[in-house]
Amino acid sequence: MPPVKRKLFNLDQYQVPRGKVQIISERCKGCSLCLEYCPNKVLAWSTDYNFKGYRYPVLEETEEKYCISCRFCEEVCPDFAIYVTTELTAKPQSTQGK
Amino acid sequence: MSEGFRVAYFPGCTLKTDARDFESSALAVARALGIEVAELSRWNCCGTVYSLDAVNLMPRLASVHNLIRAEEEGFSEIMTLCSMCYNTLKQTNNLFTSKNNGLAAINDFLCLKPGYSGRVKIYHFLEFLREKIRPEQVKNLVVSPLDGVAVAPYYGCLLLRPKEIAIDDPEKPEILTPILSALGAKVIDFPLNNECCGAYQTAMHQEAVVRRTYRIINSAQSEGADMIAVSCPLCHYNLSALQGLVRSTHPGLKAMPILYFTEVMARAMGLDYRTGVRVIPQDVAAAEARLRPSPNDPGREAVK
Amino acid sequence: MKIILGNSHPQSLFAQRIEALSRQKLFACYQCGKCSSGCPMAESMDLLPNRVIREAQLNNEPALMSCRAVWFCSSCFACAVRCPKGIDIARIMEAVRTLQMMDGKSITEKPSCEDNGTLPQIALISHFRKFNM
Amino acid sequence: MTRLGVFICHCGKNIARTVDTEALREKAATLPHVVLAKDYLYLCSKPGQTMIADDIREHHLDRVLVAACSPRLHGKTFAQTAQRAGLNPYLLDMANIREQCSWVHIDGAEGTEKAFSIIKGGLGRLLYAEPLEPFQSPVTKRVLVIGGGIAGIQAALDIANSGYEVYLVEKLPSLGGHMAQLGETFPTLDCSSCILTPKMVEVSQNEHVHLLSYSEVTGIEGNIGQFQVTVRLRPRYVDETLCTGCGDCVPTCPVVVPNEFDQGLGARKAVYLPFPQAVPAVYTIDWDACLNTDKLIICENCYKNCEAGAINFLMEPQEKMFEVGAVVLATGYELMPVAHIGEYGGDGYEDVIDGLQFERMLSASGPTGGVVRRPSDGRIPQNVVFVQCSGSRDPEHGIPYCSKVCCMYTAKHALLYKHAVPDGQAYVFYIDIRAAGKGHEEFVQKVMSEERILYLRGKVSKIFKSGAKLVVWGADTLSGRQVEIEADLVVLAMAVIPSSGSQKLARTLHIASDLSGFFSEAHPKLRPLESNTDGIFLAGAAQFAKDITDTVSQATGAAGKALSLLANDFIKLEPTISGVEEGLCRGCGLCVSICPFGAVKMLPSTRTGAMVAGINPILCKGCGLCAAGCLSGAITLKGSSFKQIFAQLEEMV
Repeated sequence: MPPVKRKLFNLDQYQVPRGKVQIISERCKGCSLCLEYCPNKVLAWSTDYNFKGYRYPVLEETEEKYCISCRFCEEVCPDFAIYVTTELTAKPQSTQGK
Repeated sequence: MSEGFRVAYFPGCTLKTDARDFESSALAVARALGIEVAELSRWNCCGTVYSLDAVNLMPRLASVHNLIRAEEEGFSEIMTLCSMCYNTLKQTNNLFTSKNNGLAAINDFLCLKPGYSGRVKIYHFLEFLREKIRPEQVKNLVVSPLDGVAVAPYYGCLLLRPKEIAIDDPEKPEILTPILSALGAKVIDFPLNNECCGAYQTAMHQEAVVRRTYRIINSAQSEGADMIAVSCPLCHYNLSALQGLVRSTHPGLKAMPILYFTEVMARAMGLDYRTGVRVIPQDVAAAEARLRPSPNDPGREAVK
Repeated sequence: MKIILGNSHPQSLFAQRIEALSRQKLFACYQCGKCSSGCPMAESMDLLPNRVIREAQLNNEPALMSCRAVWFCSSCFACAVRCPKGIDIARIMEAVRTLQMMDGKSITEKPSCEDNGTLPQIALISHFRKFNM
Repeated sequence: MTRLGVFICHCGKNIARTVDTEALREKAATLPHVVLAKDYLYLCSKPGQTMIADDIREHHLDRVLVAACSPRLHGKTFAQTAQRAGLNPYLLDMANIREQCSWVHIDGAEGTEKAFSIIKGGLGRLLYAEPLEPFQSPVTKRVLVIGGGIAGIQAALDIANSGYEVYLVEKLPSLGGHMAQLGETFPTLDCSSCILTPKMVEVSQNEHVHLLSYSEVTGIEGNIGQFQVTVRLRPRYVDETLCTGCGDCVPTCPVVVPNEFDQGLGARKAVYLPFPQAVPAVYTIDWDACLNTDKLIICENCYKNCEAGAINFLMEPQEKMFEVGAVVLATGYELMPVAHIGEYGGDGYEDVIDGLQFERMLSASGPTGGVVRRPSDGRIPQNVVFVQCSGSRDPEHGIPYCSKVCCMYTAKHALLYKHAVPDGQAYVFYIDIRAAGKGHEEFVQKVMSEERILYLRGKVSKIFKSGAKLVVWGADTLSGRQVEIEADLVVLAMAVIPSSGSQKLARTLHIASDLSGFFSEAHPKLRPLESNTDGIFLAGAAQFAKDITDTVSQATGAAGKALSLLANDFIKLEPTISGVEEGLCRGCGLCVSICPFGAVKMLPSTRTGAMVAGINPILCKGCGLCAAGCLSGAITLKGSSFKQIFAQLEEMV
C-alpha cells in the first residue's frame, strides 16, 4: 500500500495568485522557452500555425494546472509575445512545488 | 520471449485430482512463457501440513523423501504450485539449514545412501514469475485482456507465514499485482487478503470455516472485486464450494467466482487448459460466466 | 478454581513439557493479547490464545488438558508474525494438542467427510495429519 | 630506602568474615620494605583516615598500600588522605581484598591466602609507582546548547540568567520543538503553547543568548573547557534583520505544501512562518518547495511584495565558528513513522494518525482550529480508537523499550476528545498503564471514571478500511474476548525514537549512543546528565523518552552541571594518562587509529623532527588502549606502567 497523501485541513485559508495568460500568437516564432520554463506547465503547443508558419503556445488549464502568475514566460519570451495579467486569487487545488 | 529454463516441479495430491485445472493452467502458462517444467518422476505426499512439534521428526519424513527424489534426479530447486506443498516443503527444508537440525537422525533412520544433503531450494511458481519473468513478457502474450475486470488476489496464510518462508510482505502482499495488472485486470487490494480461510478445519469445523468464507468474500466484494484469484486448492475449496452454505446465513452475499491465478493468466493469454473436473457451485459458475465470456471458451462444466 | 502456588505446586512440569515440545519461551509472553486480537478462529475457541499461554505459565494442567481451543487453531501463524516477543504461538497450540493426544483425549470428533463427498483430499489429509498423529 | 606502610581494613565483617586480617597483618609486616603494617575496623572512617595520615608523617612512609575495597569506591578518599599527610596521592595505592576476595570466598584460609597474594601484588606495583601531578586547562565561559525545544530553551535560560553567554542552535526556522505543537499538557491540562511561548520570547530576548535558528552544528573540535564549534546557518532567503514579520509575502506565493509543524495535516506556502508564535518571528523560504532554483529565478512574487526588502534569493549558507567551554545536547525525539506497522495499514489510511497529528488537531492554532476531524472527509469522528504501545515494547517489529509518555498522553487525548465531542465514544487499547508521575495515576483514573472512557486490555492485531470506516481487531484479555470496533478515527501512540539527526551528531561529537540511538549517559544512576565525554551534558528526550516535567528538570540539571564547570577558571585533569617515549616511537600511527577519543595525533618530534605519536592530555581518558596496542612499547599509561603491572603479576603468581 503506498503512503497516503492526506488532504490539508486548512487549504481554504490559503489563496494563490491566478494569472491570465495573454498570447500574441502572431509575434511567436515557436522558440518553446515559455513552454519549457512554465513551472505549472499550463502551456501547450497549438495545433495550427500562425501566419509565420510556427506553432505557438496556447493555454491548457485544468483544476490542478492553472497559471500562478509567476510571469516568467513574460521574462523569457524574446519576442514579447506573451504576457500575464494577475486577475484573481484562487483556492489552491493541490500541493505544488518543484 | 526470454531464453528458456528448466525447473523441477512438485505437483502434490490435489493438483492431480480436484485441482487439475490449477496444474493444467499453470503448465500452459509456463509453456507460453518459455519455462520448461519437468515434473519429478517420483514423488509422494508433501506431508500437507508442517508439524510444529519440535521433538518428533517422523512427520518430516514425507517431505524429506521428496527432497531426496529431487536430488536423485539432479535438481537443486523444486517449484511448487500448491501453497500448502510450498509451505510444508519449505518449512521442512528450512529446518535443515539450522544447526542441530535432526537431518543426521533422519538420514540414519531412512538408511539411504547418500541421504539428503539439505541443499535443495524450494520455490513457489509466483516467485519464479517475479524473479525470472518481466510483466511485459506476460503482457505480450495477452490475447484477451481482462479490461475492467476487478480481480482480488487472495494470498491466505501459507505463502506468507511464518515469516521465514514468506514469499512477500506478510502484511502487505502484492506479488500478484504486477501479473494481474499485466493481464489488464483492475487489481483489488482487500484487507483480508492475508487472512486464513480456516484451511483443513473445513473437515471438522465447517461452520467456523463458513464464517471465514463469508468474511473474506464479503471484504473482497465490498472493495469491488469481481473475482478472487487464489493459489491454494484448500482456499479454493473453502471460498468456492462453501459459498452455498454462506448464503444460507447471508443471503445477500453475491456469488463470487474463485479462480486459481494461473487460470486467470491462461484465460487472458487465450490458452486452453480445461480438464473438466472443476467442482464449483452452480451460482458461482454462473457468476463466472456472466463476468467475461472468453473468446475460445470451450463452455462451462459446472457441476453440483 | 483457585490455583495454589508455592511448594506444593508441581514444579512447572507441565509448562516445561510444553516448552520442550514447542521450543518456545513461555515466559517471554507478557500477555499483550495481540495473538488473540487477530486469531481468525478465536470466535470458536473456549480459551483465547493468550489465555492458553497464561494457563501454561500457571502450569494449569487440568485447564489445558480439557481445552478445546487448540483444536480450532489452523496454524495460520497470524499470531506468530505479529507477536511482539517473537513467540510462535501456533507451536504452543500444537504442543498442547500433542499432550492431549498423548493422554488419549484427542479424537473425539470424526471428520465430516462421509456426508460431504466433495471435500478435496488436501483437506482430508491435512486434517488427518494435523489432528490424528 | 623505600619505607612502605600497609593498612588492612576489616570493613566491619565484610572482609574480616573470611579473611583473617590479623594474620594477614603479621605476614604483610614481614614483606620487604614494609616498615609498618596495621589492621583496622573501618579505614574509610574519619579515625581510620586520621590514623593513616598520622602514621605517614610519624613513620616517614613514602609509599602506602591500603588493602580494603575497590578503588572505584574509596580511591579518592584515600588519595585525599595521602595528600593531607603530604604524600603524593599517586604513591598511595589500593589492594582490593573485598569484592573479588572476601565476598566470593567462603573458606577463611583460602580467603586469607588470596588476600595476601593481592597485597603482595599491590606492593609490587606500588614499588614502581611514580609521583604524578594533576594538570590544568583553562575554561571558556560560554555554553553551546544544541536543540531549541523546551529542554534547550530551559538550559539556555538557566545558563544565561547566571550571566554566561549561550549559543542556542536550532535546526528548524523556529524555536519551540515538539512542545510548541502540543495542545494541552497532562496531567494539569494547561495550554502548552501558553506556557512555552513566554519562554521562547524570553530566551530570544536574553542579552546573553545568541540564537542561531535554521542552523546545524557541523563540527566540534577540542575538549572540556575549550570546544571549537562550527555551525552552518542555512539560508532563509529572508534577511532576519530586515524582515518585519508582516506576512505580505505569503498571499502572492503560488506554492502550497504540507506544513511539517502541523504534521502534514495543514498547509503552508513556500515562504512561511511555521506557526504564528514562531521565534524568531521572521519568514523563511523553503528552497525545496520554492519555484526558484540556484540557477534560475522564476518567480519573484514575494520579492515584489516585500516592502522591507528582506527577500534575497542569492543568500548563501554561512559558517560561524566560536569557542565554548561546555555543550548541552537537547536534540529531542520524534515518533516512529506509522509506515513501520504494516498490520495497522502502514501509512496507507488517511484516518489512521499518530499522537502528534492528533495534538495538532486539538491545538487551537492547529489546522482544524482545535476541532477534531477525520482527515479523509473532515467529519467529526464519533468513534475514536486509541492504540497504545504502537511500536513500543515490541522488540520484534519496533523498539523494545517503553516510550514512557504514551499512557499519559493517550489518556489526555481521550479526555480532550470527549470534551470536544461529548456524544462520541473513545476506546483505549493498552497492555499496561504506566502512570508513575505526580498526579499521573489520578489523571488516568479520572479519565476512566469521569469521562467513562472504555479501556480495553489488549494489543490491536490489525486495522483495515471497510467503506468509510476503519475496522480495528483487538482483544479484551480481561474478559477473554475478541473485540472489533468500527472506528472513524484511529490514533496510534507511536513509539518515541531519537530525532533523526542524532546519530550524525553523536559521530560529530564523539559521544556514545545506546542501542536505540539515544545519547548514552555517563552512569545510568549517578551521572544521568553527563555524556561519556567530559563537558558534554544531556537534557530532555535526547537521552531517553520523557515528559515535559522531567525534561525541564533534566535541562535545569544539565545547565547546573555546565555552570559548575564554568564556575572554575581552570579544570583539573587526572594525570593517569598515556605518555610517549619519543625515542622508542617508530611512527607507525597504529595508536592514532586505536584511540577511541581522538587523543593521539602524529606530530613532529621536538628533538628529531620525525613524526611521532603525541598525546593530547585533555582528550586522553587513560584507557590504555594505545599503550596495549603500541608495537614498540613506546607508550606508557601513567599510573599503570608495564613495569608496575609486571611487578604486580610477578608477586601474585
